[in-house]
Amino acid sequence: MTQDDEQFELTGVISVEERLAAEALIVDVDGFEGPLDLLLTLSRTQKVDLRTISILQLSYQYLAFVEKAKELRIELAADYLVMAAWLAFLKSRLLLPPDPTDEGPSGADLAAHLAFQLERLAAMRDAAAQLMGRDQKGRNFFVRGVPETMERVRNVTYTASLLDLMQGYARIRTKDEFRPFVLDRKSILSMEQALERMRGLITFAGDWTDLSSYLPEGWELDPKKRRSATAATFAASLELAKAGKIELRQGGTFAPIQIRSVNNR
Amino acid sequence: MSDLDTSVDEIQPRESLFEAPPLAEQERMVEAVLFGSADPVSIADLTARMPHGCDPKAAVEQLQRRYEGRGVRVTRVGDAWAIRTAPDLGFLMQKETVETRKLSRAAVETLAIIAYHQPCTRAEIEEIRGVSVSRGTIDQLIEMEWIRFGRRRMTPGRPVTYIVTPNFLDHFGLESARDLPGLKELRAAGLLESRPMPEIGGLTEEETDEQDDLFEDES
Amino acid sequence: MSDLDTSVDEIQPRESLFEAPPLAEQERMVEAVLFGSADPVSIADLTARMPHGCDPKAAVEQLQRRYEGRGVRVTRVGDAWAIRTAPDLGFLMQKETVETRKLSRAAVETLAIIAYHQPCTRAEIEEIRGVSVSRGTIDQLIEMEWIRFGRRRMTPGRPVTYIVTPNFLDHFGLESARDLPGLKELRAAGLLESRPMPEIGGLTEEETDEQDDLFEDES
Repeated sequence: MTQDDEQFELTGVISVEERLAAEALIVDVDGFEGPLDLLLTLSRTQKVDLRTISILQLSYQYLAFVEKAKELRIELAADYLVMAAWLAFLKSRLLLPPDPTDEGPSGADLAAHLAFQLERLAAMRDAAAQLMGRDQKGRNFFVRGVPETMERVRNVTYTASLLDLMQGYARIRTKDEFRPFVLDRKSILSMEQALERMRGLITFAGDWTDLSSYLPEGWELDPKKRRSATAATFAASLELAKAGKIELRQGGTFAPIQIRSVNNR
Repeated sequence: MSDLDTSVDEIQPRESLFEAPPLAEQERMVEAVLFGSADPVSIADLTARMPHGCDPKAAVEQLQRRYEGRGVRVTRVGDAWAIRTAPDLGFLMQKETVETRKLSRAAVETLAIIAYHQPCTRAEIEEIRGVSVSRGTIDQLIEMEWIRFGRRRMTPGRPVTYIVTPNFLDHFGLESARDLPGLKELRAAGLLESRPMPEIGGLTEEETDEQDDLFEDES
Repeated sequence: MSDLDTSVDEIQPRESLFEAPPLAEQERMVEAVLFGSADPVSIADLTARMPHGCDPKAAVEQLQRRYEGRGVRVTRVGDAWAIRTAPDLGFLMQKETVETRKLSRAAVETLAIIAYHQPCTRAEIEEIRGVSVSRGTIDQLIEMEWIRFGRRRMTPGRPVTYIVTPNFLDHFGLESARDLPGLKELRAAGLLESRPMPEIGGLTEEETDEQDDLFEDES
C-alpha cells in the first residue's frame, strides 16, 4: 500500500459526497454480508482499481460509517465493530512513523493484506457471476427428454449415497440425545410413577388418609423431591378419582388433602 | 413471444422478422426439440415453438434422412415425431438393466458404523445400534463388496472384525475412511436430522474427538 | 473408411475370437447409448456395455466431431460424455425448463469459492467471504449435488474439505474444474492463494504453500 502525501490530505477530511454515500449505506446495512462486503462496497466509491486503493482512506470511510450508525443508534453486529477496532489500529499504524523497535508487521503489510482480501472477494464475486452467467443445464441446454427405459430385470444393485451413510451414522450417534420422554433427573417423580405406586397402595386405604403419606419413602425429606412427589401424587390422585377408584376431600383452603378408596366404603 | 422474436433476430440479423431461418437451421431446431422433449412432438407443436415462417415438416423429414443408418433415428409416432434408439442396438441398453434400490436403513447404519469404527466386530455394531444385526445385513454388505472380514480381534472368542473395502471408498468417492466427516462436522453441515438440545452440546464434541482417535489407533 | 479399419486393428491385433465391430459401428453404438441416457456416461461404462475390443473413446470423439454445429452436441463431463442440446437453441425449449430454486447470494459465492479453491475448508470460505457460512448454505449445495466432501486437510483438527461434483460440471457445461471461467487469470494474479493475515505476534508463513497444488491431483 502506498500512502503518498496527496492521499494523506485527501483522507483527512471526508467529503460531503462520501458522507451521503455512507448514510445511504446505513439504511441498507442489513443488505451487507459482513464487514468485508461493506468495505468492498465502500471501496467502489474511490473509483480506482482495487490494487491501487487507499486503505487509509477506506479506513476513514468505514469508521465514519460506524460512527454514523452509532449516531443513528443502529445496532451493528459484533464483527462490524471488531473490524472497526482493527481499522482504527491499522489507521494509527499507517499514520505514525514506524517504530523501529516494533517487530510485528508494518502498517503497510496489514494494509496490503486487507487490499488482498478485498481483491480476492471481488474476484470471487466476479467468478460467481461468470459461473451463474454460463449456460446452465435445464435452462439453456437440455438433457434427453426420454431417457431410454432400461429393462429392469437383471440383478438388483443396492445403493446408498454418502449422505445416507453420514445421516445414518449421525442418527445412531445422536440417538441418545433425543429422549424427550425419559426423565433422567433423580429428583423428579413422574405422574406415571406416582400412579403406579398409588394403585398398589390404594386398596389398603379404607379410611381417609392424608395424601402426603403416599409420597415415596425418603422423598419428603428433600424439598425438591418433596415438591415433585407431591405434585405427581396429587395429579395421580385426581386421575384415580376420575377413574372412580378413590374419593378426595379437603377440609379447607391449604388443609391437608385426604383420600380413601371407593371400594372400601 | 418477444423472446422468440429476439432470438430470431440473433440468428439472422440481416433479415426481416418474418423471414424464416434457413432450412439447415430449422433442422437443428427440430433436432434439439425432439431430443429434449419427453413426449413425441407434433408438427403443430413444432410450428408453435419455432420462429414464424418455419417449415417443420420439411425440417423433420430432412432430419430423418440425416439419421438414416445412425445409432438413433427419427421416427413417426402417430402424427408426432420422436428420436428413438435404432432397434438393432437395443442390446446396448439392456446392459444398464440393473435395478438400483436404496439400501435398507439397517444396512446403511451397519455400514456407517463399520466405516466409522473399523475394524469392528458384530457385537460392537450391535452395541452402537442398540439392536441386533441380522446375518442377512452383513451378508448383503459383503456381497456388495462394500465390507469384508478384517483380522480377528485378539479377545476371548477371537471374534471376526469387519472393515470397508476399496470398492466402498470408490463408490462413496472417498480417499480413505478417515475422510468421513465427524459428528461435529455433520452437524455443522446441517446433516443431522434433528438438533440436540443445547445443554448436551458439549458432550457430543467429546464424542467427535473420540471418533478421531479411533482412526488414529489404526494407522 | 480404411482409416477407421486401421485403428480398429490397432486395438485388436487379430487375436480375439470375434473381431471388434468397425469404428463406424462403434460410433453408432456410442450414439445410441449417449442418446439413451440423461446422465453423462463414463468411458468405463461404455466399455462395459459395448462388445469386447471396442474403443469407446475413439468412437465418442468421432461422434463429437460429427455433431459439431448441430442442434445437439456431444459434451465431455470429467471422464464421462453426454449429449446436450445446443445452448443457442434454449429459447425453443421453454417447455423443458426446470424451475431451479433460486440460490442466495451467499450460496452462489460459497459455490464459486469451493469451485475455484477446491479442496476448500469451511474456514477458508469464511475467511474469503469475511462472514460465517450458514449450515443451510452448505447443506443446500450438498443436496443439489453440486459439492461433496473431499479429503480431510492434514492440518490440526483435520478439517473436512469440500469439492465440486461431476454434477456441478454437467450443470454448468464444464469439461473439468480446470475449465472454470477465468481460473488461469485468477491463479496468475495470486488470488487463489490462501494468504494468512500477517499476525501481530508473527507466527505465520507455514500454511502458505499448502494450497498451491489444488487442481494437480485431478489430472
